[in-house]
Amino acid sequence: MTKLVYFAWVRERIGTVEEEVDLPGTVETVSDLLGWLKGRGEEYEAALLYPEVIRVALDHEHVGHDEKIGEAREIALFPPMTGG
Amino acid sequence: MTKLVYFAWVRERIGTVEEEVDLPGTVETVSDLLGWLKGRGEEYEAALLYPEVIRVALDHEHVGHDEKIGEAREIALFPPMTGG
Amino acid sequence: MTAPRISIQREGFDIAAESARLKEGGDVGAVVTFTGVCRSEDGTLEALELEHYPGMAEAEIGRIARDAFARWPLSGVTVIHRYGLMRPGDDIVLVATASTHRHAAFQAAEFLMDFMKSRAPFWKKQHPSGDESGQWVDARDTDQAALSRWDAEE
Amino acid sequence: MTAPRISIQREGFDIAAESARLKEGGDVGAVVTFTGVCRSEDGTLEALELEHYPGMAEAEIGRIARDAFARWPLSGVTVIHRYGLMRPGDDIVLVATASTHRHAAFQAAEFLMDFMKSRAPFWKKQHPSGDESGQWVDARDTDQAALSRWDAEE
Repeated sequence: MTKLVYFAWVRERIGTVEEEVDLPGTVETVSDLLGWLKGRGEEYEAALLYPEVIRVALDHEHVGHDEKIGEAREIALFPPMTGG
Repeated sequence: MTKLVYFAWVRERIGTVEEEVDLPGTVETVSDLLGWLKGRGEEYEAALLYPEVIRVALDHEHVGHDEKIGEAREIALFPPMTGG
Repeated sequence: MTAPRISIQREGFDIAAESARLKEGGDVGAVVTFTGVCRSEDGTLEALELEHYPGMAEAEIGRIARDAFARWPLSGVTVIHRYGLMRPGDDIVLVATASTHRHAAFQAAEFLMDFMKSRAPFWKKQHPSGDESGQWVDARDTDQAALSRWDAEE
Repeated sequence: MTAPRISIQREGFDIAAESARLKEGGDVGAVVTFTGVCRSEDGTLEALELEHYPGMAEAEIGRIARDAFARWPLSGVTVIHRYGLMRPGDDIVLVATASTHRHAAFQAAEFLMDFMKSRAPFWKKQHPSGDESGQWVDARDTDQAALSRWDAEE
């Protein structure tokens, strides 16, 4: 099982703070994950309509979309940061 | 009469905080002033040995050595600043 | 070099206490602080909501701080970022740096802020007067561009 | 733009109070402070004596502050410079700037400090342990050079 966590408008659109999912073997990279999630329902499609703007962190580390998910236990999806 | 004020090691070498002087008509520029002062005694010569390093302000405004003294009422002589 | 002090907190911070703490870190000659303040947007903003990713926020800021230590001769770095609801005039973020030399302290503080803006996992939602649901602040290209100048320098 | 706050004083200053005061000057988004601190010079310094030229110090800092206002969109500038006897760890100078944007606040603070170093009429005399008469600090070429970069920018 992998924990998915969502922030800001990604969280609002999906309507969930976090969830545990069983990733299929076909999901190897971050990009695969975004494509798979998009097919899980209207809310996901709304949140991931433009996947290229979504930022992803594997176990608290920001990675690119071509990164392999590997053994990551917590995967976070969120919009570009606006802190500071 | 013109008021001369001295700071830091210029003050220490001349041995005076300030003095009133009657500048001769030949003293037109800051450079003239430094040359004239240097002839006023050993202390002045020690203070103004390297006149090029001496900074001068006319009525609180920093000026170059070729500046005309004009109607300045307070002339300050001091080493390069080391504030901040 | 001492370890950076990093705090993600709901409460405000005391810039004088943080500055004094940094002075204890070595033969400090310069302390630079940056305080990011909640703007009123010319009176239209009622509040700003700050969401963050606990755990990753500390980790990412730690990485940025270590990067600053590697680039400049610093004796201390402090980063405090608040979350929750802010009102206009409230402090949001503090970055403070201490060094023997002023240039290092200035450069490192500016570097840290540039990276905090686009890399620390925080998100701002504006609540204009009369708008309960609010709207998420868009990331700015200028903030992204501010990062790239650090590639060329040092 | 509000008038710069300039103070030449013997007493210390409160960085938090000065920062809070600057935030009142407009729709402030960024406050940058620089504090110059008396270094111990690796334990060899007992005290630092700061002499200044009353009247000209205020006038010259006022000119530098007005120059900063002309170059960057600032809502406030504060400069406090102490004189008298300082011990290692004592604050010597505070430069603080407020702006809507962080870049302006950072740049202006650094500009002000560069000019304070070489243009404000203050002189430092170091008193190493056991040396009563002390020695005047030499002006540094690097401080002079720091000024010239502002000619090319902005």
